[in-house]
Amino acid sequence: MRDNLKNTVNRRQFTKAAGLTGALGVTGVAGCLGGGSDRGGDKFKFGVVTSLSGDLRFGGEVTRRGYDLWKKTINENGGIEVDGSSYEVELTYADAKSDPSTGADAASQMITSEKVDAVLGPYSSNVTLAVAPIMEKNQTPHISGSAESPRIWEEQYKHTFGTVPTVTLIARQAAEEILSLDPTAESVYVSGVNGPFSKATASAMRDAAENKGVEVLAYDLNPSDTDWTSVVSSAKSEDPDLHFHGGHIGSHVSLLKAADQLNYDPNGFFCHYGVNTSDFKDGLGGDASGTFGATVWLPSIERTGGKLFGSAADYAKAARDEFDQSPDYTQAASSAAGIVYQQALEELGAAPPLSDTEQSKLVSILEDIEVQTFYGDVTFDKEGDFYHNNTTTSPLPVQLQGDDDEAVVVGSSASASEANYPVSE
Amino acid sequence: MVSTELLSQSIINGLLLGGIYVTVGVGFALVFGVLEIIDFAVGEYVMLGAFTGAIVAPMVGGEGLLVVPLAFVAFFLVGVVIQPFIHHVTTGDRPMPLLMGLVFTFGLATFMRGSILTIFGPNTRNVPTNALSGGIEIGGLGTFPEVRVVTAVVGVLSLVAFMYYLYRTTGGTAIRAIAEDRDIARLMGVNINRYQSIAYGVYAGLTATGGVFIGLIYSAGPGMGLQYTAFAFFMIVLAGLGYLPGIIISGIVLGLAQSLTAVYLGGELVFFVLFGMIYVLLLVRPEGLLGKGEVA
Amino acid sequence: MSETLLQTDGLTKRFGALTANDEITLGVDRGEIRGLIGPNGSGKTTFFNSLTGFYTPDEGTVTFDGTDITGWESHRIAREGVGRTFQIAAPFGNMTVRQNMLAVQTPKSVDEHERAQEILEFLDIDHIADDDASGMSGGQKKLLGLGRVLMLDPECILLDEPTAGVNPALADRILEHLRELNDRGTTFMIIEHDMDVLKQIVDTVSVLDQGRHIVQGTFEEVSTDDRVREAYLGSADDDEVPV
Amino acid sequence: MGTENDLTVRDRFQALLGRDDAHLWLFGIGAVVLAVLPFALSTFWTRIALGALMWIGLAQSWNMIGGYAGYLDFGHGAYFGVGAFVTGIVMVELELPFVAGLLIAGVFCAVLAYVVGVPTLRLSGAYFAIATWAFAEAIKELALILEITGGTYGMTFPTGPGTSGIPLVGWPDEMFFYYLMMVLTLGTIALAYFLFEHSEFGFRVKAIRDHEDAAQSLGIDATKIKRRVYVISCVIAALFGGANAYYITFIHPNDVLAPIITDQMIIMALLGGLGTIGGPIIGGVLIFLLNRLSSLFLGNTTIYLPLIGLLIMVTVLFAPSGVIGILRGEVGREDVKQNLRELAEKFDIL
Repeated sequence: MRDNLKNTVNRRQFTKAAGLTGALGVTGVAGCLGGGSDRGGDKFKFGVVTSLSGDLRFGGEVTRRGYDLWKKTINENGGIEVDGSSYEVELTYADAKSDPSTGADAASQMITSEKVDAVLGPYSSNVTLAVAPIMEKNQTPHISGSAESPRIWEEQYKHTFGTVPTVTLIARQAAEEILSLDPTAESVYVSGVNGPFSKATASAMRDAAENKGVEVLAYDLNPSDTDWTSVVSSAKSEDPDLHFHGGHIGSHVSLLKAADQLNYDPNGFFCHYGVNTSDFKDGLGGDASGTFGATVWLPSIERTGGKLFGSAADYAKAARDEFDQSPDYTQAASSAAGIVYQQALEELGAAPPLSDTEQSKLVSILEDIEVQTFYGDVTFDKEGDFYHNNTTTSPLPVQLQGDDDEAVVVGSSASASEANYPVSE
Repeated sequence: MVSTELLSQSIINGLLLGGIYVTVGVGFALVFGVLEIIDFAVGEYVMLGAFTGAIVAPMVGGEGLLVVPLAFVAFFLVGVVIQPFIHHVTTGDRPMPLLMGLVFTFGLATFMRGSILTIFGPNTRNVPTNALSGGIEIGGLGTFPEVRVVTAVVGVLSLVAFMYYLYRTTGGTAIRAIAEDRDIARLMGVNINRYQSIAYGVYAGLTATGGVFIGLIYSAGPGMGLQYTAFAFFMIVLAGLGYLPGIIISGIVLGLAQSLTAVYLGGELVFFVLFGMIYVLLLVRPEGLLGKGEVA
Repeated sequence: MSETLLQTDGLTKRFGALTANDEITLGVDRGEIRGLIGPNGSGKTTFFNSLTGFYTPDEGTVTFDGTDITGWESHRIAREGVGRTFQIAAPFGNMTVRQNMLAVQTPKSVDEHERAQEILEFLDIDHIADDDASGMSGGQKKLLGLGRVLMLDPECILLDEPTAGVNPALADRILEHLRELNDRGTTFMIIEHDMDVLKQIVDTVSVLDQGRHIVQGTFEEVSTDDRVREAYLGSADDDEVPV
Repeated sequence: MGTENDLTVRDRFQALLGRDDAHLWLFGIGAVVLAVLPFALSTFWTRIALGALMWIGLAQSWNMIGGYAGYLDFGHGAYFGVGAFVTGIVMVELELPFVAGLLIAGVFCAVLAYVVGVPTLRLSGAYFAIATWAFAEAIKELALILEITGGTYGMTFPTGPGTSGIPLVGWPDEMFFYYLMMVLTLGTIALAYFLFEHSEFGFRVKAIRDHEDAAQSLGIDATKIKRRVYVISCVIAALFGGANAYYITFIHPNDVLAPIITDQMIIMALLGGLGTIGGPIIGGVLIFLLNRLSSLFLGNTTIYLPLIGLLIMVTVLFAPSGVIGILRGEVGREDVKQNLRELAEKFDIL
């Protein structure tokens, strides 16, 4: 709540609102003025297309925090250094409203009207799939700190990159680890929301179980706003050892509440995405403890690098200071997307604004980039099903534990904590 | 659990889900039947009620149930103030009053939803309760989630209270007179403005109360209202427009169809079956499931 | 020339327990003007509605010019040659008088613009042909209602209170038009409460009471008939007793 | 009263609107301006202009059934979505060019609208509104579970040279789509004008809307005419759906079949002015620009959402015949005062 109040209309927006009124009805005139093309050369300008309203506003909000924090921190550190001079970073936002059509217009606005140097990507695969072709056409670099849907990388867009490994990898690897916990699960019930990301998640969970030779009792997809008591009742009658669920935070909350109401109690729930967000914990109001999740990053994690933020813990502190909430991996990956640009621009060595050829060069640099950050090592695949997706950062299973439902790493990794398993209340 | 228990559990789930829809449908049926307002904001009253629960409950010891009377009173007052506006746009010499009311309340709904999103952000919020958690298991039948049972009971009770008010009290008689014929009611000395405002206030209060319970069952979020708006519409046409007790039947039908489809045909099909069913039912029985509604 | 044009046989229409039209058997001869009277609620408008396809009769038949038209859709009956007007003469909004006329589904062979102009001239409302129809006076609206029906070139017209609420001068004009049309061969059946009006124009009168057809005859015959007096006196509306 | 010189701008405007050939003049000038507009605009503003054109056309298509025929179609957006998916299926599965997809989508939706129209148009008022709404929701759910629509993964359209099937069009760009929308929209407006304002068919449609019984008694086959209006308006929505899908290149049931598509058409037609030619044009432009530009330019706040809500409420309160009513001078200071007085009277609740 606090961070939203902080975002009340500032002066710049106000000017834009005033300009907007003028633009109404006289598109032509506004078009000639170019609406915001008055950019100077003293800053790197990034366009941020993300969904602050509509169905996917949860995640949109998280990505915004990630991008904002990167901008704030880098500007406090003097900006991006190119050939001995420093250039501050400027972000300009457009709300894609979880709507591909609005997202596509926003992308075009960023490129032709705002004349940004590069774009930070939208939240949700539907919007990404509408934005990416525009990046292709305009040859503008585009990194998304949140795009986890495998569909995006299958399209092989040359100008689109993603810092979060696709969910096919995250959910599968975490699921396999959770299935290896002792006592080993013999059966699993897989449910999910019938949405592009969620369905990919649920099917990755199912694949993981089948790989491990665990019986999959059901693979049950539902509309996101369904009443989850039906799923819970079916699952309860199947009596699985574990329940896996692919969806967004809202559906996790509804599912777990329904499970609580119907006394459905498997050895553990594994939900992805978002158990490590305060949205999820607040939504369940203290009943989140014991839930398994997957992540590629945690505040407590050790990573090799520390560009801009010294460590994961430093980043988490900065995030808490700024937003009064613990960051999750989407936020971290969004900040990391900024750091990747930072590194790439330093390598490029060109002052803003970037020309078309410089933008193309930036894309080539991104293809080969290797950045060590608080978030982990970032590189992008150059071929295959995960083309331009960062598959380097390794996924981990987590569990919410302790009084304040802190997410801790569980499973087989060296730093893993003991899992509360089978989960006792 | 054996499969007969899954069946009985699914029926329980369906009936209780129907109970949730009843809490939303009751007030809506009243404003439609009596005030002839098709209120697009109905789901937003649910959302506002749930939000009130999420924000006020932590201040009153974390007990969402304590918010119920407050929500009723607060939204009763809100409704009383909003009604004259709706009344104004749906009367007079305006063309297509039905549509005017619809669009006005569409604007109202957008305003409510947008305000909450802007002020409180997109997060899902918990509406806490200590009194109602978990479910009561009844051997052989299944589990009755406490909070859902209470919600369904409240839904049915408010319907009964409504019926009592409408048919046994002076105020109710006045409201029914208005529904019959505004001009005659006015001639009879009924202050129609007052009673219409009261009726709308009661609707807003009741729907927000339903929202607190829905918040207890699920959670509160700024975008939650839309689906309840849709369900409220479907509830009243299946009930038969203007026929209040039909609300129970349509709640049961919608709840059971949803629950049984999810368990026996597949979760993906739930809304396809539900909306398809509503469409077909409307074509074959426009006068409602019981055939007691009025056909326009 | 006493050939029957419009004939109902045992026409019955029920609404739940109420029988609004009870086995009405009634024939209208070609070229006559028939009055249809009866106390309020005696089923006159229901009878019109059953005749013209707005209600599907529960029993009985309607025959027009030798064709059984029972249960036909109303627009087909209209095209067959039975026109009607409504008690409340509402022009179609957002349209001019002429456009109101052109909305009528005329037979394909007719030049509708020419015909509309002729009718408007005949009814003396051609000077407002291109004005907004909603701005007309009550009497003009009645004339427009009549004009629209004439677009169909019907053999038979059913009129529901053609002069109600119209100032006497204009009412006389309407009657004049009806007579003229009748002279040209149009058959009429008219629901009318104003007995003075009726007296001037009708050839014969049919009386309905409580859904039944009780008497038929000339105006004089009917107005002295005991059953008719009883029907009117028995009802609350004693002011409507024919004199 | 008054001589030529005393005329205010509004009077002149009204005089212009009142002229018989004014509409044709306006249409002609508008078409010319639109045709040269993209040469003055950047790519982004061309996109915005083509979006506005599309919504004008969509609002007008709803206005045909909703405004002229008086049937509150709450499921009109279903045809926008079905048109999008049929176009996509033809292009992806049958590998035919866009033009073929669009034509097949039009024909498919004509048949669908006819089949749906027969039983649904028997309902009226709120029943028709809710039935069509349920129908549209069912269609959306169906698209989410079908294999051929890509289900919940959605559908990506083929792009690049040769996919359009229109000679001389290489890689379809914003210019191409702008002119495509322009042709569709101007076509829709012209069709609406000749069909509803200048033909007996249109008079009959209005007659049915205003007094269905009277219309029937005048030989008008209301069922048939309503069905025709429904089919025409649905096919137009389908054509826009197909064109938009090819333009966006990625479609998903939750986007192209979203209820908000229908809601927007209704709001645009109503706020502009129902049952008029100009209304949906004005409403479409205003609402689209307000919506789209605010989300793009005020991108890090959602304050514009409640403001749009307020705007809708205020318009309904003070300008019930829509913006076109304001232009016609129906919302003077006196009217507003009168409105406020009447509103105040209704607060007599104690």
